[in-house]
Amino acid sequence: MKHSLALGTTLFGVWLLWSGHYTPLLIGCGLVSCLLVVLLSRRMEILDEETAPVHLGLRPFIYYAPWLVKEIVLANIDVAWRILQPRMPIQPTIVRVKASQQGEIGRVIFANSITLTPGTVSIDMEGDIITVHALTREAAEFEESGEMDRRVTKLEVPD
Amino acid sequence: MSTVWGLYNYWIVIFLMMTGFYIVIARRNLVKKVIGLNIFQIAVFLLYITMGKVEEGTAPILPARDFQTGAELPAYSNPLPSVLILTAIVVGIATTALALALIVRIQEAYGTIEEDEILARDREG
Amino acid sequence: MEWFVNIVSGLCLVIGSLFAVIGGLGVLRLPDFYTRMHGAGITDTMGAGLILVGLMFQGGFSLVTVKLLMILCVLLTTSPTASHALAKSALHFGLEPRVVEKEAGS
Amino acid sequence: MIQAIDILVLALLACTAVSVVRMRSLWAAVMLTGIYSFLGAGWMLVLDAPDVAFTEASVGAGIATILMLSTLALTSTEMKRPAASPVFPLLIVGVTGAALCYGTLDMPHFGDPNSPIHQHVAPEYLKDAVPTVHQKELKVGIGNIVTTVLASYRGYDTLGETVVIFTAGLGVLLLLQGPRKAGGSDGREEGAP
Amino acid sequence: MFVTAVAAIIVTMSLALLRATLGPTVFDRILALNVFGTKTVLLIAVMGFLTGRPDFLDLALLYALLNFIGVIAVLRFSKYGHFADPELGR
Amino acid sequence: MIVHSILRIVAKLLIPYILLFALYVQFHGDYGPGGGFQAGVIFAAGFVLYALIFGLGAARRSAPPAVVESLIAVGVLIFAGTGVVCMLGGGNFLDYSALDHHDPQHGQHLGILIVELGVGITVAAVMISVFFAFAGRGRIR
Repeated sequence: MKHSLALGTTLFGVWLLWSGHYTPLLIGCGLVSCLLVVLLSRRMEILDEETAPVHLGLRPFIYYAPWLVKEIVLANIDVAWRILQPRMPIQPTIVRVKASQQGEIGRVIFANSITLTPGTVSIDMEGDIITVHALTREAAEFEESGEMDRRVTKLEVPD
Repeated sequence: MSTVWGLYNYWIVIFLMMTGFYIVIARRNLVKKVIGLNIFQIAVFLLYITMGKVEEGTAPILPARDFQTGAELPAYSNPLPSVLILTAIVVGIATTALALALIVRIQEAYGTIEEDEILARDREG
Repeated sequence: MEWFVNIVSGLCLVIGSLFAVIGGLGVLRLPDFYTRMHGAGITDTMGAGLILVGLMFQGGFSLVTVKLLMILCVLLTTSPTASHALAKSALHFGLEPRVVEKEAGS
Repeated sequence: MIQAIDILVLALLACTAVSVVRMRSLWAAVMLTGIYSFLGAGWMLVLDAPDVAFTEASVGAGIATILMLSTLALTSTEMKRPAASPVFPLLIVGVTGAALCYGTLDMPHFGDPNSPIHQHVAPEYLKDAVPTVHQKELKVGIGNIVTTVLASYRGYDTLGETVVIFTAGLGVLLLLQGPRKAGGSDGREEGAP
Repeated sequence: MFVTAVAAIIVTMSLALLRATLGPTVFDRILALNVFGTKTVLLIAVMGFLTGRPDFLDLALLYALLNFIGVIAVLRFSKYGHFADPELGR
Repeated sequence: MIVHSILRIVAKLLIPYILLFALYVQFHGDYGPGGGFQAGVIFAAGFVLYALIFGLGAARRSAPPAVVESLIAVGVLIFAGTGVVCMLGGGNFLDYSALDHHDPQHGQHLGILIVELGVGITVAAVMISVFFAFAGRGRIR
């Protein structure tokens, strides 16, 4: 029920942001649509804490996103520089990283962050071991250092 | 020169149509033929849309104001080709689905979707 | 103020375009499939991100900006997922990544 | 400048079409068709037809590729080499194309506001008809002329199109949901009706 | 500057198209398709501003959502060769 | 065993928004680009994504084929029925002004909305059942 409510509220907010026309008819249509979508999601059995991750709150946006953006920009510049050089100084490497997150969604955030950072792509995930393909040795070492892992884990457990 | 640029769209569209046409008549594989038909189909859509464009025009959705300056835009493009093609696209995908269903049945009946093999099997009786 | 916003958004657009083209070059030039994914990563993060941010500056405080933000969010969610799924099935398909030995010095 | 974009996108479309012809793997051909449809939708947006672009986008990216792929899954993914020589088809295509190109010489130029298509019917829809239907909306300041024409002025046409889709869907269901002829089920039809 | 962006996007598109044509593996083509989809989203967004009517961003959003489905479908097909098994999600 | 958990979770996150987007397109056909045809296809695409990730069986359980197939006809009936209601109201077939005698504009607006809904239902149902039909057919060797 909590998840239905959370999803429904979010969906209605999104509808209002998309719509831009606030007549009674359209807002009514929006309410009906949100209700229909929530009912369908329940029917599809996709409505749980993974669809509406209320327990994470706003923490990912406040603590994690700025750091991630910084990392992405730095990695981008590095990889772009390597691509532009005629000889392309790359050392493709494969490393295995342990994900210390408890929940599935934390692991998903971690794996997607790895992929989002250019220079590293998560190519497999079995249990809590993520296989990472890195373009350079430095990128591989950065992943092995586990800083990203710690930061994602912090999101799950409030201090 | 103005002739070339004024008619460029039509020529490319004709080129696309002929590409689709070529696939339909030169390839023996039925799925490939459907792909050719699709290319032909989209080329026809593009031909219609090209004709609907008016210079300096904007999409036929009111109000036509420039987002930043707020100025009224001078003209609308023609809505009629849009209307005709909009329905044609969805009908096109429905008929493509029908063609693909027929191909699946042909595969099940003949064991192949190559045109010449199907004809050969038919001749055998 | 107007000119400042214009300059910032112009810069974002130009740098974003640059990164998009570099990523495209990477997709074309890099030696094997797994390394090409990194090139695609550049176009998807920095290229798309900066171009959309540049457009957001142009949009100002309006629903247009909100929509651009949503597009960015959707792109940043789907593109790594698609990449991951792609790499995973390539790996299971048996496509071996070309790697340098870990011990060998660079 | 719109014209420059137009030229570039069309050139890309032509390249894509040529690569579709050259692909022997049906797989790759289907994927390039997807790219072709992407480009087509982008181009329609450039030419002020967002509604059509929307439809093409949803159909091309959402459904067409998937249907083609599921057909390939049921048949075969490789095409056999064309047996006949390509000279005869090329000749036919060349002659037809040349005739069509000759025909375009009489066509109005791209974007010409005085071309015949803009002289009849459409001006009535745009100037006279739209305010009467959407007078209230016009005062608020909104109205999609394409939808108005589609659903109201050409309502019969749209009803017909809907019935065509209905019939096509029925046809697919009749063809594919019937009892299978040979071989029988290989156990994959879990949850079948 | 919008023009620069459009030009860059079209250049990237042609590079991706080249990769899709060259292959060599199926996965390279899918990667090119994915890049192409992202570029289409950007092209549509920038075109909206270029013509002064960014109300049509819905289209870009649609592409961003649907491109994912296309890639997943292609993958699913390449992996299993058919659509009937529920293994992918389990 | 959870193999593709990333894919599953992201799909779970996305599917409600795809469906909502389809409905948004459906109801905003009067104001921006969109309408029944597009909305139907997008809605079906959302279901297709669900079927791709969670399997055809799950998709068939959440959208029973019998219901979907009857919706095909329901959409056409809504469209044609609107026309008949117009005739009962004293107008011509599909002349929506007859839906509201006091305010023909409102009638037109209402008529377009209902008709688009019919189109959307038909298109979505056709696309979903076509996909089910293709995907559910096993291969013959």
